[in-house]
Amino acid sequence: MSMAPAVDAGLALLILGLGLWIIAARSNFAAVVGFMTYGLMLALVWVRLTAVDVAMTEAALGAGLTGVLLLGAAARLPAEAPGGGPGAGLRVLVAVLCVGVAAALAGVVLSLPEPAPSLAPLVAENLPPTGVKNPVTGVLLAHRAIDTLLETVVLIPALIGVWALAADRAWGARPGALTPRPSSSSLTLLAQVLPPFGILVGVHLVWAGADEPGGKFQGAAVLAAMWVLVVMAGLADLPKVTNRLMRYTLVLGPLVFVAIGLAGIWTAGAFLALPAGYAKPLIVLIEVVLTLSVALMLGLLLAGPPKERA
Amino acid sequence: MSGTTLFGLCGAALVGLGLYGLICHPGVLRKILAFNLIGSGVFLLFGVIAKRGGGALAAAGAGVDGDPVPQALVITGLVVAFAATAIAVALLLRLVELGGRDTLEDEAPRRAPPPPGRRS
Amino acid sequence: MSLALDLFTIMSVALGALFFLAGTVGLLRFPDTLTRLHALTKADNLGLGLIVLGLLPQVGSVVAGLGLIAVWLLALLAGATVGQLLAGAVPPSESRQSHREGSRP
Amino acid sequence: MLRSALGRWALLFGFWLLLAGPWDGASWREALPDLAVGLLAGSLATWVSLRLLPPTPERIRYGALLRLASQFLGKSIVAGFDIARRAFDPRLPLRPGYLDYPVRIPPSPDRAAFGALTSLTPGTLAVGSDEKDHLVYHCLDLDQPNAASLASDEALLLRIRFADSAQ
Repeated sequence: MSMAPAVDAGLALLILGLGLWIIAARSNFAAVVGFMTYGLMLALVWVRLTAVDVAMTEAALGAGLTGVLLLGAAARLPAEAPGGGPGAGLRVLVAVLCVGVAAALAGVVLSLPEPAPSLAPLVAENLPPTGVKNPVTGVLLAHRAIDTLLETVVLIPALIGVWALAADRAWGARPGALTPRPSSSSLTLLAQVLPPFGILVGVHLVWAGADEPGGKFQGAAVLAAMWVLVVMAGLADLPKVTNRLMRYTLVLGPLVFVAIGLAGIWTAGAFLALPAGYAKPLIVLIEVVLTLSVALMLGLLLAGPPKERA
Repeated sequence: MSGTTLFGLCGAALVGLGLYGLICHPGVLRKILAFNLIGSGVFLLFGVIAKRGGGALAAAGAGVDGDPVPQALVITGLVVAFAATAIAVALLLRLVELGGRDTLEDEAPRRAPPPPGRRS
Repeated sequence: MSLALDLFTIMSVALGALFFLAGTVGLLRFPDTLTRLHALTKADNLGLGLIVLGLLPQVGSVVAGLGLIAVWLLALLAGATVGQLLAGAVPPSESRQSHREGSRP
Repeated sequence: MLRSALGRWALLFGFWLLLAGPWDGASWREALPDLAVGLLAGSLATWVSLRLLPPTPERIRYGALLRLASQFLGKSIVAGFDIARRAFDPRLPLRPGYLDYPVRIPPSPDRAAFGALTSLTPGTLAVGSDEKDHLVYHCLDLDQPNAASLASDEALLLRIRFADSAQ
């Protein structure tokens, strides 16, 4: 393990360098590519911080899907970053302010209390009744279920917000940001061969997420990525935004979650409480339906507002 | 200095860096990127607190890697950050579609009609 | 026996790392996007293959070994197709112009 | 159709076993839910695979497939050494340029697979296709017999499938 400090220092330097690159790069495209690399390196940092669940989410969502989203935006904007902005004097002032903020945060990091306060023993104590072995999944679905519910619900207003930006005459059409690429045989091949394996990986992440690192967000991100790949290769069309089946699937996950949560008032004495003995199957049920809804939401967020096709 | 503290300092620096970019960059896409940088710096601070909490427990023999509560919060945060970025990008693209501008500068439409490549 | 296997692992992984280095050197030294893509797709593919080969004797079970091979095959698929996608995205006018001059003897 | 569906299902279920296993020390009762989910997920993945890449009626010569695989393995090793030699050589011996290859395989997943395979063999990288439906390759060294190498790979690939006379 004597290599570990060198690896940590190297990673930290790499992250800071990439952060500088993202801020300083001339072209939007270069900055976005830097951001995707940054996300992958950050995933390695999460592994070093023994947060494998977070590492997977960072790689799939932070680097992967966000990267695709931003690349698509960069392709629709002028290549060069626009000039202007505050003058030199103001920039120096802002820089001083930002260094101050960073220094204050660094001071906080250096003066964190010893021994570190932690909720981990509480979680470890209360995990067995849930029947789940991965503490992060246990926290997400049993102990802090209200957060998880609200965050899946927050994806729906985000999607409504994106759709609301459609031009009036485009309403009811298919989402337009993922225009299929002009037919390229290598992309088609990838979109024909990879998705079955991607589906298995996604299902495995959700299924194994109860006991090992993984979970619905990571699985849903992989499933959404496969869907986007198939759409970009032109092998399938996105549903119209008025499609009923798609809309029902979008709200199915949150609805089931809320229903089980409400049932908890009678069966376990509190909203979102899970009745003793049934916690594990209910958590698995919630994870499965939420995965479907979240995968659909993530894919549709990437697909952008509806647009008329020429 | 332990690797955990190092990553904590790294997170603090990223917040500062992102804040600078958010204020000083005229381009909206770059502001979105800078905002994501601030977010990841904050997440990293959460990660450091989670790791420290786990470290104290591992010393006590509890056999937990890290404090799962901050880790779960970071996963929640990553999903919300993605949703926010998606909305911001959609707003930006609509702005460009309507006005031809990709900055938040004063009303003077410097880039409309946009001569590609020329910087004002 | 186990010493021989360990030696095999060290040799194979080191050789694999050498090919990753070669790919990176190519990325830095080769003159344009397309030649750099050659360097990345081919050298990294062999490098990853050698590292997987070297790790095979170290994994406890057949399933884990097959898993490593599956990782290599998926990386192969990704490398071969994404390399072509990037190559297709290089503006043909620009790159062909520079090459037509370079390719004349 | 049924044959390839079963074959793909077996392959995908095997991939699931790689992901989910090994169940060291677990009784079959504990592994059972894993297997059940695997059967379902494998069936779903097979259905998607059949939708995306419909099977062709031709049969496959496994001998030719094996020969192509071994030739490809050898060539990809040569490709790695080739890159290493050129990258480390101080004189940087490159003579890059384009090659139009009149491909005989009709546009199909097979042709895409040909493009992918030949992108990993020494000195060639498929870039796209031109107006005359030739494949355009970018070559690292035009002095190498690139076209001959492509033709030999193509001949092997064309030998893999044959129409089943019994059908």
